[in-house]
Amino acid sequence: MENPYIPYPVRIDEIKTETEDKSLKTFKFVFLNPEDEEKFSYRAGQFAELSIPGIGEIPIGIASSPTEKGFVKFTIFKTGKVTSYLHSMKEGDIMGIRGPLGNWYPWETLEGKNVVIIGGGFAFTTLRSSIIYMLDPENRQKFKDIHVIYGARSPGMLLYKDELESWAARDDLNMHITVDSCDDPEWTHHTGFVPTVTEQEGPAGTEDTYAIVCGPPIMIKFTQPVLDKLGYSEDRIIMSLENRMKCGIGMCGRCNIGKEFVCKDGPVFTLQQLNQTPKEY
Amino acid sequence: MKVIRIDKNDWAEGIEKIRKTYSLIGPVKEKFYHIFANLGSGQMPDMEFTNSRISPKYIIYPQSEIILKCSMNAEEEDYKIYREPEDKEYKEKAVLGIRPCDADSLPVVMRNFDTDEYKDPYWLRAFETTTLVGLACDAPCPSCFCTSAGSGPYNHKNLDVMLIDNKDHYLAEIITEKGEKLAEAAGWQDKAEGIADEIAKRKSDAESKIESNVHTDNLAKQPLLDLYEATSIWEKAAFACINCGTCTYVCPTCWCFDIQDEVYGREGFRIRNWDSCMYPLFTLHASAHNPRGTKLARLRQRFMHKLKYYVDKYENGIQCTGCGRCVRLCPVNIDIRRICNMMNSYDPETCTCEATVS
Amino acid sequence: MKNLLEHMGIEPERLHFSWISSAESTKFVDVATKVTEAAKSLENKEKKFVKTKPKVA
Amino acid sequence: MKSYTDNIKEISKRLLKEDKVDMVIGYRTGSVPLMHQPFFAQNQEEVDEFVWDSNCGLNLANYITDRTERIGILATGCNSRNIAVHIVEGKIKREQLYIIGIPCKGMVDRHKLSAMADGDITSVEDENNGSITITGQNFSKTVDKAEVLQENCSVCVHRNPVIYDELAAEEVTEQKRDDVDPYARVKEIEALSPEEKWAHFDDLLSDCIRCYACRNACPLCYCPLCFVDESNPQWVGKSIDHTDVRTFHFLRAYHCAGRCTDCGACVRSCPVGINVRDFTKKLEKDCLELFDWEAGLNTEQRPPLDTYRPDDPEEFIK
Repeated sequence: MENPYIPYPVRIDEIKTETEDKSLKTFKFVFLNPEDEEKFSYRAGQFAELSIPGIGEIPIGIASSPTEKGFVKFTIFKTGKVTSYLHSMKEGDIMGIRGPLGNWYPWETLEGKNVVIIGGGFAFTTLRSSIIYMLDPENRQKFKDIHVIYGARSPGMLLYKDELESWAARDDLNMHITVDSCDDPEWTHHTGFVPTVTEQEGPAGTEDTYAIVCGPPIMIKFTQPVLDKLGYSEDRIIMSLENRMKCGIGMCGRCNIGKEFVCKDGPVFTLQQLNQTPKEY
Repeated sequence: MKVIRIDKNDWAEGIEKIRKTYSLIGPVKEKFYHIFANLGSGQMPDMEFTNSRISPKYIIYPQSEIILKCSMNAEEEDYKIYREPEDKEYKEKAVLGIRPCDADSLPVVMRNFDTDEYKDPYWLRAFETTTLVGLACDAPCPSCFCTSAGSGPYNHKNLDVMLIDNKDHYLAEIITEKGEKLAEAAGWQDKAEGIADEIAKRKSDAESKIESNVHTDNLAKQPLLDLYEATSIWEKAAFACINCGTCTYVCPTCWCFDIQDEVYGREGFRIRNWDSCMYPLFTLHASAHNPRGTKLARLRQRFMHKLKYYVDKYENGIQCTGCGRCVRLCPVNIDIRRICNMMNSYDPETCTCEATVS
Repeated sequence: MKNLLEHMGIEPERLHFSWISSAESTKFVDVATKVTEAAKSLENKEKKFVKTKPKVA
Repeated sequence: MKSYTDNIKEISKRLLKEDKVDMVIGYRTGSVPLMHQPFFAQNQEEVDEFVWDSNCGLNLANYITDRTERIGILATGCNSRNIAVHIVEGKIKREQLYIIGIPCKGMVDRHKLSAMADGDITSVEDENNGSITITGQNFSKTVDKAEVLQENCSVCVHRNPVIYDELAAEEVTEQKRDDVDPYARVKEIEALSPEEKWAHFDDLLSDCIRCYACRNACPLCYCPLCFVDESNPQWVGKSIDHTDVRTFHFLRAYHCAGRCTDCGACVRSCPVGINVRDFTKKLEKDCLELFDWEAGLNTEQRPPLDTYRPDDPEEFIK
C-alpha cells in the first residue's frame, strides 16, 4: 500500500527573491532520489504539499512546467508559520514534497481553443506553469490565440520579470502586463487594475475561447462581470481555488465547498461548477 | 449462517485462549461510565453495559497518532527525511462487545479513507487486523435511532461475530471468516440448531424498543443550495451552539483530522490528531480570511456534511448510524434528529420546515 | 501562579520568584545556584511538564 | 417552579411588546432530559417556549459577548456576576441589557443523576417541594434535590443576582460560608503531598478528549484566538499527550483567575465528567484569601490580576 503521507525528500537547489518587498521567493527543488522525479509527474495547475520536517506542511501551486525537467519550482509568499520558516531556509537544505495533488487546468478541452490567462498578484504561479507549458515548441500549435493579462501592485511586485519581458517580445503570445500605479516614466506597459485591462484588451468570449482566472478575491470579484460583458459563458471561465488544507488527498475534511474537496476534486473549477456549490472559499 | 452456543461458564476460558493470538479490547467501567479499553491479562470485558460513553472509533483511528518520524540530527542518514515509524505494530486484535451501531460506522468512515486514488494506510491496516465481536442490543437507549439511520440493534452486517445474550449463555452468529477464525481460537464450537426463529423474534423485539427515529427519505431530493441557505433551520440552533467539538469527538462516523509536527530532542514527529469542523481554526486561511468564519457556517457544515453532502456524494445513506451520543452529550442540546427532520421536511417555496423529535 | 502550580503537584522548590536587577549579576548567580540545588535535592527526579516524546498512539 | 417560568414569560412578553429589547435570552425545553437549550426569543410566540427549572445549568452570559442588540437576559446569581465581569471587561454595555434576575435554588448535576438511575432516564420531574423524580423504562426514583445539586450550587453563597433590573421571584435565603464550606474539596487536595497532587490531576484529566466544551461553555473564554489554537508561536501541542492536556487546563484556569464565578458551566458541559473546578476553585480561594476578592460583585472594579496595588501580597518573591 502506497503511503500518501510520505513526502519525497528534496534539496533546495536555488532560492530567488522575486519582489522588491522580499515577501515572495521562488524555490527550485531537486529530488534526492532521481526516480522520485518520475513519480512526481504533474500537469500545469496542480499543487503539492511542501513539507518541512518538524515545522509542518503547506499546499503550494507548482510554478514550474511539466516541460521543464530536472527540478520543480514553487513561488512562496511569506505569511504563516511554515512559509516564514521556509523563507529563512538556505540553498542545500533538505525538506520534502508530497504530490502532485489536485486536478489541473483542462488541457484536453483547451486544445484547439483560444486561451486567455488572467492573473493578479502572487496567484500567478500555476499560470506561469501553464504559459511555459503552452509555449513549449511541441505544444504551441495545439492552441490558437493566447492572451495573458497579469497585474501586480507595482513593477517591483511583478513575479518572473525576465520571463514576462521575453513573453512580451514574442509574436505568438499577446502579453498585457499592468500595475495598479507607477510613477516610473520608463514603464512601457499598462497602468490600471486587471479588470479594466481585461475589458480593454481581452478578446471577446466565443464558443472557442476560454479564460483562466487566478488572483485575489477582489480581482476575481470585479473580473467576473467584465468577462460576462465580453460574452464568456460560465463553463468557459476556469478558476483555481485556495482553502486551508492539511492532507491534500480529500480525507481530512476541511477544504470542502459542499461535497467537493478543493484539494482533490479541485483546485480547478469552472465558474459553472462553483455556482452550484456553497461559496465557502 | 452458523450459530454457536457459548455457555457463560466457558466464556472466560475462551477469552483466555484468544488472548494468545489477539490483543483484546472491551467495555470496562471507568469512573461512572463505560469505555472501550485494552484488557489487561486476566481482565474480562464488562458486558453489562448499554454503550460506551465515547464511541470506540479510536480503536481503529486513535485521537492522536504518530504517522511519520524522522531524525533531527544532521549526522544521521534520515535527517529530515520522514518515514513510517518502525515500531508501528498491527497485531491482530479483537474488540469484544462492540455494538452494531458502532460497527456500522466503520464502512461509513471507510468510504473516506479507502478511495480509488488514495488509501490511508494507518486506518486500513488497523481495520484489517481487527476482528469485531459484537453484542446485540436488547435494551437500547431512549435517544437511540439506529433503525432509521441504516443500522439496528441486531444489525450484524459489519460484525465478524455477533453475540446475543441469552441468560446463561450467548448465542454467537459467526458472520465472516475472521469471525470463524476467532471462534476456533476460542474453542467455541457448540453448534446451536433450530434457533433461527428465536433470534428473529429477539431481533424484532429489540427493534420495537427503538422509540426514536429520523426521516431521511427526502434528503437526496432536496436541492443542496436550498438547504444551505435555509436560515430557518440554522439560525436558532446556531445561537445555542458553543462550537465545542463534543459532537464530533464522540461521534463514531466523524473522521476529520489535523496534522501537526512536533520535535523532541533529536527526533521529529508528524502527528495526526482528530479535528473538528466546529472550530474556527479548522478552515482559517493564513490571510485571516475564514470561509466558515461564523458559528452558523460551522454548525451548518456539520449537519450538511452528514445529512446532505455525504448522501449526495456516496449515495449510501446518511453519515450517521443513530448511536445517539451527540444527542445525549451536546452541552446545549442540539439534536441531530430535530435538524435532520427539519432538513428533510424543508420546503424551499415557503422556507418552512417541521421541527419534530420523535 | 505559584500556588496553582503547587496545587497541581509541582514541588515548591521548583518554582522561585526573585526581583533581580540587570545590574545584580552576583545575586542572579546566587539565586540560580540555590534554585538548582533545591530542585536537585528533591527526592522525586521525575520531570514534570517536560515532554520528551509525544505519548500517543 | 412553575411560577418562575410564568413570571419569566410575562416579563419577556412585556419587554418585547414595549420594544424595550430586541431579544430575550433564556432556555427552552430540551429534547432529552436534564438538558435545556439556551434560546433567544424575538416575539411572543417564541417566548411561550421558555422554561425554567433545575436543568438550566449553562451560563447565559456566554451568549452576550460583543453583541450589539438590546438584550433581555435571565440571570441567576452566578450568571449575573458573569454579566458584571463582561461589563467591566467591555464585552457588553450595561445600557444594552435588561437583566431579569432569577433567585436561584441550584441546578441538578446530570452526571450524578445518571449515575443514580437504574437505566436510562426518560423524564425528570422537578417538584416544587425540593425533590426531583427521575423516571426511566423500568424505574422511577424520587430524590432530595439537595443531594443531587451540582457541587458548585451546593456550596454557592451568591444565589441571588447581584445586578438586575427586575426579579422574576422573591429573593432566596443565601447560604453562609460558615455553613457550607465552598473550599472543602480544595482543602482536601491542598492536604496531599506533591506526588499525590500530581497523581490526582493526572487521574482527573485522564479521559480528556480536548473537545474544548469547558472552554467554550465558559463566558470568560471569549478570546478570538485561544492560546491553545495559536500556531506562531505554538505554546501547546495539540495531541492528547498528557503534558499538553494538563497545560491546556491549567493555563485556561489561570486565565480565569479572579474572574471565575464558579457557575459550573465547564463541569456541566464536559462530556466525560471532568471536574474542571478542581483548578478554578483553588484560584477562587486564593483570590479571596490574598485579595479579599470575589469576581463580578460590581460593575466597576477590575479583577485583582489586572490591577496593581502597593499592598498586593508578595511573600512568594524571595
